[in-house]
Amino acid sequence: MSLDAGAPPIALDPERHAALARVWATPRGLWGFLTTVDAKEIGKRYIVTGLVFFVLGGLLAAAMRTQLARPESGLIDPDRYNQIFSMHGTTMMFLFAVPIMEAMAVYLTPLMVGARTMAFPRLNAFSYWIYLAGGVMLYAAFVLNIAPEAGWTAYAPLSGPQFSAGKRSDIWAQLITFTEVAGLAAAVSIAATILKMRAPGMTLARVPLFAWSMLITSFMVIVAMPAVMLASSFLISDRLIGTHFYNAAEGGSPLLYQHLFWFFGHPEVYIIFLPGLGMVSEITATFCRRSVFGYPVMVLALLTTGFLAFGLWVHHMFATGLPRLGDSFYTAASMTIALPAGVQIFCWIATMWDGRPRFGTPMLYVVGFIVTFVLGGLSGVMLASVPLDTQVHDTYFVVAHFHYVLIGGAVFPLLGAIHYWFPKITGRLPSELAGRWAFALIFSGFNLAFFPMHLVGLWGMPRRVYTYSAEMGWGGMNLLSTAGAYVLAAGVAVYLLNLIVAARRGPAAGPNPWGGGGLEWATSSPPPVYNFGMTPVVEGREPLWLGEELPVLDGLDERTREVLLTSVSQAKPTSREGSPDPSIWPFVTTLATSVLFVGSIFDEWWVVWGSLPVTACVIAWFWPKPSHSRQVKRRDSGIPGAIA
Amino acid sequence: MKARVVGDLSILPPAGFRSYGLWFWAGLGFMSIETAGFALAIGAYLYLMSSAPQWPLDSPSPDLLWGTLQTVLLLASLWPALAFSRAGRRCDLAATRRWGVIVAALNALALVIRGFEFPHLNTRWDFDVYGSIVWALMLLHTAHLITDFIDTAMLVVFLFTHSVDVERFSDVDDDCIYWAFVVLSWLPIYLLIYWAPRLAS
Amino acid sequence: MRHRRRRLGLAFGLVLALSAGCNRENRNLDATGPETLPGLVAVSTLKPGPARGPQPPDPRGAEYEGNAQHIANGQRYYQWFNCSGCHFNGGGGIGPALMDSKWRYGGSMDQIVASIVQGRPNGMPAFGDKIPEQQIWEIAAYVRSLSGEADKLAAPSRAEAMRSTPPINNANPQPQTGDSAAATAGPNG
Amino acid sequence: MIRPALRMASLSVAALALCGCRGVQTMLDPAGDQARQIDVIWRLMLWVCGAMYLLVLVFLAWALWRARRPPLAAPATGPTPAEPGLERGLAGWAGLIVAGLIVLVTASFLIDRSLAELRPHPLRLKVTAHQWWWQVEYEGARPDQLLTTANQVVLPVGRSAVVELRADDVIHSFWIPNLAGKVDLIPGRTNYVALTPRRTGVFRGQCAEFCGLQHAKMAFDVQVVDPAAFDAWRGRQLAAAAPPVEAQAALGKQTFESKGCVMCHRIQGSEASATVGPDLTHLMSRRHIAAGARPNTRGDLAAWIADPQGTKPGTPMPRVALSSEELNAVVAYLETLK
Repeated sequence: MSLDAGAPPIALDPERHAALARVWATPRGLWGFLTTVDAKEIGKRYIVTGLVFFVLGGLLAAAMRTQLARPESGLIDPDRYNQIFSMHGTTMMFLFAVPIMEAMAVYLTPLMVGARTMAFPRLNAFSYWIYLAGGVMLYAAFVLNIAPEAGWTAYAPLSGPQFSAGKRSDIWAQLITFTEVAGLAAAVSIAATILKMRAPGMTLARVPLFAWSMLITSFMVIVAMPAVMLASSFLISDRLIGTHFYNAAEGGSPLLYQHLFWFFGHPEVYIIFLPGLGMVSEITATFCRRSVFGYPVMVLALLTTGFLAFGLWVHHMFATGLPRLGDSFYTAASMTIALPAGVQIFCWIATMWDGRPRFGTPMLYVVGFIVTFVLGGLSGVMLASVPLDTQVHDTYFVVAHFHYVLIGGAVFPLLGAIHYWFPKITGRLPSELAGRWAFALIFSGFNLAFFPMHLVGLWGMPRRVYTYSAEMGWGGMNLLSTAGAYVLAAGVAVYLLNLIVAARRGPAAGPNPWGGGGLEWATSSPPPVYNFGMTPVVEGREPLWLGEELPVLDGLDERTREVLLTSVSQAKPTSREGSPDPSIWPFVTTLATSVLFVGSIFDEWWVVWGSLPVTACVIAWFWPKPSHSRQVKRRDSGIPGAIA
Repeated sequence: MKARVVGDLSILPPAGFRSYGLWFWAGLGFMSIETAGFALAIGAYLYLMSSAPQWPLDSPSPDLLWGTLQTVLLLASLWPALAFSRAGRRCDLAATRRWGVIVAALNALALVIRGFEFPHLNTRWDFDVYGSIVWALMLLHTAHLITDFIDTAMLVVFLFTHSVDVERFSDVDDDCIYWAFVVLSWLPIYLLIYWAPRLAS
Repeated sequence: MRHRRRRLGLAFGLVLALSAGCNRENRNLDATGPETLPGLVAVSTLKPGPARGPQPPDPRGAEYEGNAQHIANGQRYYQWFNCSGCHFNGGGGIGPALMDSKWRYGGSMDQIVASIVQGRPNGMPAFGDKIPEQQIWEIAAYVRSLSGEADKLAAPSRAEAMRSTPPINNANPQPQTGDSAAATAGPNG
Repeated sequence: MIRPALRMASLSVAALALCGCRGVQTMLDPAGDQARQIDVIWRLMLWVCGAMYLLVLVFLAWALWRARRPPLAAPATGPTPAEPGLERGLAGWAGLIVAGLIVLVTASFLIDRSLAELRPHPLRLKVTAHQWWWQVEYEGARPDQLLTTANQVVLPVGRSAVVELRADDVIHSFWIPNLAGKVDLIPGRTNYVALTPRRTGVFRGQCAEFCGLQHAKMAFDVQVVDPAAFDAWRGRQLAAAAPPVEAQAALGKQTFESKGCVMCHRIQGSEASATVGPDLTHLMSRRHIAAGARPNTRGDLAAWIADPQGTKPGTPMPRVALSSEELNAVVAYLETLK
């Protein structure tokens, strides 16, 4: 399989390309920027915004580490420190981790399943805009000293009306509404794309593993996110109109908040890390020149993880004094989830063992992922035991655990994946040397920063403390952690600089620089605005590795935006549907919705009056455009599903 | 690697009804989100009820009249909705318009009755946790009544003012499915809000 | 002409909201200044002879009244120092009601502080040397928010306790008679 | 690329070596039945998980070492000759994981059950958590023998104690790592924790659930003494404070009772009887003041009273306006409260 930098296999001849490109083009200038529905355009913006929030969250973490480097350091006062660690958690979990995984899916899913665009392009655009509005609101509040201060979990009654004065916890609760609406919108769009718009022949057994992980992540988002929306809506109504959901004196219960929050909270961390598994599978297959060993076992493991994730949220509440027998059930459930993870680890290593691994930078991140994530997963098994958890819960041992599984399990695969798909997204190759340096700094900095936290946690240092006294003996390890944090920050800086420089001056990357097997490598780099002029037919798991020729189907309309719909399991072509043109309504609806959300913090009547402009925007958005079947004027007989 | 054309997709019909079109899947997605939301809110209600010494805490149970009237109306409206959907799937414009007006009217009536239900709940959201969760469940369902009313009304206006083809008929069908969801999601809420206090005491 | 004035008003309102926003949220954890008991505070507008101009209000009044943390602290001290013993939860009982707009000795911040520091006839004890001044200002801020005349954004909706008053962050200042007012709020509020 | 794997192994071995270190607030130095049992499950977990981790690293290293074989002509998509062996390996690995998990779940459940055992007639304490200090009460034989102290728990060695945990404002967490696991104190709910100290000595407990501005400085001292010393301590604590004889202390008492101190604190045997703040009747018997924020020395006491915000920014304790001799007098008076 030569590393052909020449013409991509699916290139249309020039005039058909020009015609189709004009149909699918995004208007230029600001109007185009605000109205685009091109999944690639939105995906790029989503990824860049996610990385910006990753850097902001990282700077907040650096501030925390600088404060904790020495005991009793008066660098940051407790109020500012509480805002900083709450902002760090909220930014990383709600503004970086979940959105950027969905952003990668928004860009890559259509390309990997052979579709021209996402299922609901305007909903995608709305998802990005409402996510951006939430991020802007949170950081505007941080500047105005109204940032959240009760942690990213914001337990009641500390975040309740009496103990969190002012509008800080309201801003947190409203940010949840912003990011969850964004997450749900993107999840519905991703799930529909994977289920209904796969290339003909891509049966469920030939769906790429990244697409599988995104499908399961979307189902988890759909079921889990309403829980945190309820928890934060109950919290904000407690704080603004005096309801009693978490007021123990009037029948409410602070534990209701924890149940609702963690019923979302634990699936959330799997929502963050399942896409990471999908990315690892893709990178491993390409760099070992072998399809991933045990594909059905991998898919089954993803499904099991997705399903089990909803059955073990109480392991976050072992210290709240719930009945011990109930806790033991959650011990068993929490430990069971180690089985699918362990099986997947075996399959990746088996793929390396049986294939011929080449250690490009993405592959380094896969090795780093395995080394780091397995350690984090095992410390997770330790935390699953009720007696042990009562000792290490809410200490720095837990901080070390979840950084190992989140940074190790999701950020390493993400950094590898961005490096891996960067040539496809920008058409330019990032430098390997800078990539290796970045990996070395990130890997060693990460371990230097977070491994000592295991020890400090065992030595009794609680979580979320703005300082500690000298005689506790935690000073040395904390200093080590701070040094490691700076090295990690340097590594991330090198990584991002490498991409920024490569985006302008990197060598031109052909359609398939790494010799990958997926459909996304069948288009040019960067792909044309319509992704696939002719729809590929899939006959195996890695279509580009099957032989010298790629079978394609022609005939999709070239005068209007048309996409092919296929059946769910066998991906047999069933019908053609029009894809919406660029529209300003997602952006305008976001403005109206943001005004409603932010206004309702300051006066609850905004919910009533603010919903009128939102309704008007939604009506204008969904007001039917000239229908596709009239535009195409093909004979309407044989409409699937009609009764007559 | 070269591309080899092996077939022609232009013979395929335009989008069809139910699962053959993308809109149905959007409706399915949002209904599953709302199902998760309803289920968790009902879970919260039961959680609070089980941990309370008595239920309702210290206010009378809601009056049965308006709630039961609402349930009867919603269940009765299922038949016109079914007729509306079948007319749509037969692409019979006249019947679709007629049933559309009826379903929209029933939806409006349901909203009016809901307006009467709220004062007869006999509690306020800021009285105690019983009042809070009852109002939360009622407002959650009312939001869905309102969104479906706007959706149906918009569709009916479009049916009367524009020429209609298969996409719009499939919209009619999707709207009926969403209305059935709104009705079916009301049943557990009705039992909880109106009958749980009576059975619990 | 009218447009420009309205636009100016809007701009000024926005600036006010923003600046109030900044004051509402800060926690002023630094050490408090030296105590300066309130000087001569006029508690009533009736006075013999030519009417003198009103004295300038104490600057701390606005600062404490609009700050959410001070009101929250005031809410705790109101319970800790047993103000509820006589004033109940704001509806009044042995002591006068605090949730209405009737003030026998003046309802501005420094008048309330003067009432607390100096005490008042019919049983209001003098807390001047008993409660440190910053806490007196915070209790006064809470009392102002009870009456509904203060900045609603800074007031909490309720306490983590039995429901005693309708949510005070949207309390309306029309006169209410004693604690029964809260009880008779009834379902339609 | 073996470098990262090797460094990881060396770091984890270092962790194992450090297990035995001493400390006043560490779970690695158990001094009570509960902590010892948890230490058993900790070591079991460490060894089982460590072994599994090493297995993964070995397999990974082997796969990386095999990377030196000549590259493939075309990527392998169909089944390769090594697949059956790998499938057996997968089945074995899954079986090993299931076995490991069963061992760990069973051990965890057994130890959990033994922790929940109720010892006969334990010593009863009540701890109420406030925003940023601990109120500790010992029930006596008769109702008037209720002993109230603050930020200090004294336990007789060998005898089990059951602590009734309540919170007055937000959620806190009662945690003495050397003696037992943490249990949250949740408003509107009563939790219990059992402590059975087996070694005399001084330990430290700290709030482990984020509870606001001063969550970091909300600790309490734990002294485990032999039963005779415990009864003596209890007797002393039940006694009211004797009125001071020395002139400056008497002035201090008079200042204490006339200024703001009396609105929050209680000193049995004096006019001050408010229970909003910590009970100061036997302040000098405590090792730290301000919930572990400062040691209990004359200088620290004066600094804490003069400027509480300086030590614990955000604490509800106000700065009472005292002249310097009033301050010295109050400190002298507090020093008499043995």
